[in-house]
Amino acid sequence: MLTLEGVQVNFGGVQALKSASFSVAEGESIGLVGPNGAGKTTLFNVISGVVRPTAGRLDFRGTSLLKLPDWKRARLGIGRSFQIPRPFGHCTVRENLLVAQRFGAGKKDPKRIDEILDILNLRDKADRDATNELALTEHKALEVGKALATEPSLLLLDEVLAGLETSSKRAFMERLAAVRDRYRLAMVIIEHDIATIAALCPRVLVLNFGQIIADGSPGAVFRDPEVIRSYTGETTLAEAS
Amino acid sequence: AAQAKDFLLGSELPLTGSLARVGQGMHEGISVAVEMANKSYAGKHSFKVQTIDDETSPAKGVAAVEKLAGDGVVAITGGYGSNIIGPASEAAQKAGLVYITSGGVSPELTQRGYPTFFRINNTDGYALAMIGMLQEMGAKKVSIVYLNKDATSSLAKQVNSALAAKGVTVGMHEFDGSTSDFKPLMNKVKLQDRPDVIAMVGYENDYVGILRAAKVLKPQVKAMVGVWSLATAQMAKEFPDLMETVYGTSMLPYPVEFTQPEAVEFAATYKTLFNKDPDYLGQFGYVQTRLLIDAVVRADEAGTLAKGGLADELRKTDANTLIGRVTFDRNGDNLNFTHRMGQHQGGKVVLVWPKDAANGTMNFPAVPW
Amino acid sequence: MSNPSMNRILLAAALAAAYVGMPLLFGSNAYVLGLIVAALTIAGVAVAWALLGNLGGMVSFGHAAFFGVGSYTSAVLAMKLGVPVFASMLLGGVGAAVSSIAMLPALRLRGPYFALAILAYAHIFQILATEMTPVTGGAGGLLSIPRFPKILGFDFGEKLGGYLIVLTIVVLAALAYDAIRRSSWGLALKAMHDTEVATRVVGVPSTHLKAAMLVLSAFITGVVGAFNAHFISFLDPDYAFSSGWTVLPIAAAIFGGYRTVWGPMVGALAIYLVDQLLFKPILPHGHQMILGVLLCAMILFSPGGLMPALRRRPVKESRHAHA
Amino acid sequence: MFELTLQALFSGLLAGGYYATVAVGLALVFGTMRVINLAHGELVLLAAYVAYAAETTYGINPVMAIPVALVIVGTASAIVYALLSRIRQVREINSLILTFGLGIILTNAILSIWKADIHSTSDPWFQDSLVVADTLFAMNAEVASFVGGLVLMAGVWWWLNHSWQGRAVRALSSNRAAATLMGVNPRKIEILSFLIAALLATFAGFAIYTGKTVFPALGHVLTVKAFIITVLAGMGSIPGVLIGAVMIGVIESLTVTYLSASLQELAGMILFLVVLFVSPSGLFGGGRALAR
Amino acid sequence: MTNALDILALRAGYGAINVLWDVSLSVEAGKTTVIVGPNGAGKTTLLRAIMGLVPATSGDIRVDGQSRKAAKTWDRVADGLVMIPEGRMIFPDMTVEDNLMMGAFPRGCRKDWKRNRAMVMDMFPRLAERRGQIAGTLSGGEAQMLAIGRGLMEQPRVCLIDEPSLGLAPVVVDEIFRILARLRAEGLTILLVEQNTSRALKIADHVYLMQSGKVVLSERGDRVDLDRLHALYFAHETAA
Ligand SMILES: Nc1ncnc2c1ncn2[C@@H]1O[C@H](COP(=O)(O)OP(=O)(O)OP(=O)(O)O)[C@@H](O)[C@H]1O
Ligand SMILES: Nc1ncnc2c1ncn2[C@@H]1O[C@H](COP(=O)(O)OP(=O)(O)OP(=O)(O)O)[C@@H](O)[C@H]1O
Ligand SMILES: [Mg+2]
Ligand SMILES: [Mg+2]
Repeated sequence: MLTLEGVQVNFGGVQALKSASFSVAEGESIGLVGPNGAGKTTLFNVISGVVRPTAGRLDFRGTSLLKLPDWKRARLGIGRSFQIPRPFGHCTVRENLLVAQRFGAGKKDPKRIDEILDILNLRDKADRDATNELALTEHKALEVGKALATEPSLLLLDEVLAGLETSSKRAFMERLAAVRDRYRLAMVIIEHDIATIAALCPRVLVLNFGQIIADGSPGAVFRDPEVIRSYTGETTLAEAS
Repeated sequence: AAQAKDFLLGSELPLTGSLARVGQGMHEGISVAVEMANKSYAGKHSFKVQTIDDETSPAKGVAAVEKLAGDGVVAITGGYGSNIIGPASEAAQKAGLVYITSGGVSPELTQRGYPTFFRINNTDGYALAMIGMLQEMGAKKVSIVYLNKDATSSLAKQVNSALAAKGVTVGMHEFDGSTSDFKPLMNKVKLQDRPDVIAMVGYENDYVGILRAAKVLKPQVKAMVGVWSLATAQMAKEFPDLMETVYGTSMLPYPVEFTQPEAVEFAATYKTLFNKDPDYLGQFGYVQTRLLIDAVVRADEAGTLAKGGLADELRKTDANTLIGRVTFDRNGDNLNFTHRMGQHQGGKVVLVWPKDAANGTMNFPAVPW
Repeated sequence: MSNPSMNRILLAAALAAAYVGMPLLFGSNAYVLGLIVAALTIAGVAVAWALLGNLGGMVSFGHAAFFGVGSYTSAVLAMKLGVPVFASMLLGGVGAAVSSIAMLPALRLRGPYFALAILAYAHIFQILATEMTPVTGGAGGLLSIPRFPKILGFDFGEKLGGYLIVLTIVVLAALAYDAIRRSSWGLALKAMHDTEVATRVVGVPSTHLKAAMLVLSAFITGVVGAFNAHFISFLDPDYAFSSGWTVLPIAAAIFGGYRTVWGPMVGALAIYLVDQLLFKPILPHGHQMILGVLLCAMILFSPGGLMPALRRRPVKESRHAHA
Repeated sequence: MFELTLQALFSGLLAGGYYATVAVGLALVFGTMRVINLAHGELVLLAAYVAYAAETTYGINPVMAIPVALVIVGTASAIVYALLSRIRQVREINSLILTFGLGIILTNAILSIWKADIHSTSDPWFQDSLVVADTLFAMNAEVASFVGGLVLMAGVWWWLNHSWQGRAVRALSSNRAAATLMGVNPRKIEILSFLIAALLATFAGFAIYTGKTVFPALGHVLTVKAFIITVLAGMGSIPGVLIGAVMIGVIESLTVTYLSASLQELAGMILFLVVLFVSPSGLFGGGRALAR
Repeated sequence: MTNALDILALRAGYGAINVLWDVSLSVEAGKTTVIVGPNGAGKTTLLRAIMGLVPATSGDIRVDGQSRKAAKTWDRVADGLVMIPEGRMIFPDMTVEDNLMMGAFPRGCRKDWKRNRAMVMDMFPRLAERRGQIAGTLSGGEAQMLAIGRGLMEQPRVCLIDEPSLGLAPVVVDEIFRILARLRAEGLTILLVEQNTSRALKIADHVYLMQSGKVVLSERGDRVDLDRLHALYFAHETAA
């Protein structure tokens, strides 16, 4: 459904993405990992149209995204979360979701909002001011909520599980998987906790210095010496999970 | 049928905002007129003036007139700036009140032909004085530096065409109110026009800017000539060495030396009230108000005041005043208004044009540097 | 705030008072009526400004631009082409809206950058109006602009007629403001304030929304400007584009509470009338100083403006205080 | 022609320096508190009038009057800060009205104390001409304030970029809570920058009183000019202020020379817009508030 | 053995919302104290309250036995309290270098900022590469490194660290815990909030478990065992 070819991004001197090429199939879940500053978030920014690539091709369901503005891409069904949460100014949690739904890709079914609030257990916080009355993890949950509310077919999640403590992380994962399967979402998820990745995604991409250095099943990828050297270090999949 | 009455005059003026200075100047003249009228009609009548600040805003000018009308004033004296006088005098016309002014010289005002509108001065008067002066100097090349406001630009254009008709080569240089550094402009005049006289049409701070620029660049000219608010006591005091030998319109010399007794009393009263010498604003304010008061008394004696006879009485006016002879035409304009020119000489303002009004000889050619 | 039905009743009462009570009270007093009209003129611009500032999140320092363009467009159409005054007034609004299209590039700018870009436009338009003498009459401006006509014997050219016209303009503007605010557009606009990108990636065409707000705000301001031109029947560049048409409405809007629908209107009436009717007679010269003090006091003691102060401020606000 | 151009550039440079001195105080305060002090122009004007009062009533030379003015303007500025710091909600907007109100108060105070007449120094030295290679002309006053202004601005720039407090000022405007976590006492730093702004305003007042003319309505004009230049610079950037101001000054004087003096403001405004559309956060904005 | 920090029956929250309900705990000088607990338990709020970023409504905060409940944040910093905040409160529009310099702002730290900066730079080579970059454009992990580095520039006496491993690649996380271990060995007093329980416990002298605004478990580091801890977590999960 999504294909990137030789995508490249430069910020002045810094080359955030050298040449990233890969594709996502309908309904596929991919884990995207890599050292800090490897270019993962930038990759999301390119796909969602926040950043224009300096070179490369970018197709979604056969149409090129490059000319489309970010908001049109959202309406095509690309939903994303921000690593550093960006709640809507002085709106309540519910209003955040409402905006996302009204302008998003989907058929705007009001029940879905409450559904999402439950999934992310934000029910009791639904009427809080989202900008400055939430804990960090709640902000991250809301990020997922906004992405889901647009009723996307491709979901891009950037470190939304970071900071969750082990048990609720597991719970959250399960709910996420459930949503994914219910709506048959394709999903690319950035996460530094390799156990989570392994549990959620049959396929893992490793990004380093703006290039994909490994692509395959978690088991294979996390045994790759290059990946271990540059990324996982001492933590092995076995002990992490 | 005239027993003792006290009359309430109305006055609508900019006492704050960008025109505050001139507004306050005219207001001083008005107060002097009332003061003197109360003396001369003592026992018979007394006069009071109710002043409302229009804050240099047309809308508030209109509001002021309506308020005054509501408070039952017999007529309105004052007004500054054609763009405020316009709507304000229209409101007066609606309310059937006489509106007399000297603060707006634009011709449109009188062209409206309102029966209640009177004005003792006009652009022509200023233009005539400036042109006459330049003629007498025998200027062959003149550069006119003028502000792009209504009054200033129309005056400048009038002077321009008149001079051009007389075969004088004229360079026109328009500037806008935000100009604070006149050197580039003056340099153009100096290097390109090379005039023998520079004529300035603007307001105090423009003059100061222009003269300072000239003083720095020292163009080869024989004289610096301006119009209103230049040949004044105020300027002579504030900028003595900058003003030396500069010309400007002025009705009275400074320090005032008088021939008519009225003028003497005027100056004295002015001194007692405001402890300074009268300037042109004061004079015009005084004259317009005095004419009004006299007309009011005449109308009252004729018993036509209540019946709106004031306008007719005023139109009958034919007086020799501080600013020369005043009569009003059908539109309320004073056609025999001609200004006089004064020159700053050693901290004084000497009247040098026209001959019959002159109280000194002009120092020509001469410049402040 | 509490219950909507209550509010609706209040609104109806207020409107009745405005349309019937006022004329009965002051119909004969040209002075007071004139002041009220002037206040409402400012109110109109204030509403337009608040609409752009509160909904669009764009603080403009140049609404004089729209006011001026509106008034000149209408005046020129009526004088030179003899367009009926009511029609030309609306066209004045259209003119302002069109001129705002020239400002669309400014939508890329944020905060003060936007505010001053609009101010720059205002200056530019003013200078153009001064220089384009054949059309605008240059610095001399336009005198005796046609007034509003008599309709069925009622003379809209008179004070009372003017009052009814401007009142209607302002009320309609406020209602439009309210309608948009309640719509999902309003919600999206509110969401945009802090993080525009975040709203774009959920499908909000933020630039389009902002553009729409700018054009609407310009239209309203233009109509008000046009009204003023025909009411006072005179124009010149300094007056039509005077910074007063920007500054007073902003002060009024914030004073009244620019985050509320009726705040700007209440604010305009309050500061203008209190200043002119109360302070001016007491202190003919220093009264503006009192106005200044009043503004400062309001900001310090009821930052939300007059409206929130009138109706007890909702709890939420006070919590923001710490944020 | 060539002579004209040279003088135009020279005048433009000096005018730019003058604009910059007026603007830099505003820029500093914005950089510190993200607050636009609409009373800045009035503070400048106040300083000018103090210099006037000192000269006319006590015959003190304007230069000597600077310290006196500094005390008065400093106090005024401190009061402005004291009030501003009491604003909790939506500072950006509310501070506008507060400072606007203070501006009105100041203007009217000045009007009622000193009346509406125009004033300027009577000390001849300031008006005497300074001629370079008999092609470049200027008033002593202009050159003096240009040099003085330059020195002041350089000082402020250094202070912001290389002193601990300067860095704290920037940190504060960048993330207030984080700054307190670094041991920064916001009030101390903010009041400091307001006092420095007062110093700059005082000097600007001196420049105006000696090189131009002062009258009560001027304050508002100054504020607008300062504001425009601050924005053109990119909020808070000191070199930006200088460069932006000079750009405006030069474009204005060139317009006067080759087109018409009535179009100079138009030219300035168009330049302003062009710059903003090319770089939406001003010359040196780019997030980098205050820094270089 | 005195305590560097004593929290007594502390209540704090955000305006109408109260978060901490009579929290009491103490941090022994020179030791590493770890606070674990489910999300929303109030850990961050507690640290904020200790720094004075969140007002304490009741209870007391004592530094070396003296009550500092009323003290302003910057005065507490002067006491040697340093917080490395969660969610990277960096100075977004200053350069990486200036961010670090700000760390050295407290009077005591200014003189040897050069040495400290060098230390931080070789702790996180990535920051050295990026010293000229505007911090706001750093990647999530880089920003986190910057926050930690900046905190260390403050030469803390008592160091409050909120989820340092958040958003960092495993290799870097290893590095972080190595650093923490070293600091602990050097005798720095640390109050650590961390979700990576297993790892945090390895360096803990004392452990507190917080749940919905209360301390529900307090134990010496070597005594706690993970399973019991997680059991308690789940108790919370089901309760909620
Ligand atoms: N606007 C910018 N200017 C300069 N450099 C930038 C900019 N934006 C990102 N970078 C650099 O590009 C690199 C990639 O950033 P990115 O956010 O994609 O990393 P990441 O893979 O998401 O890392 P992390 O896992 O820490 O979030 C980083 O080194 C960052 O410093
Ligand atoms: N600024 C705020 N205003 C109101 N409530 C807040 C605010 N910040 C946090 N809260 C609430 O306080 C509670 C505790 O928040 P806190 O951030 O202390 O939790 P935490 O233990 O740090 O959780 P996490 O593991 O997600 O960091 C949460 O329920 C949250 O909703
Ligand atoms: Mg990232
Ligand atoms: Mg936390």
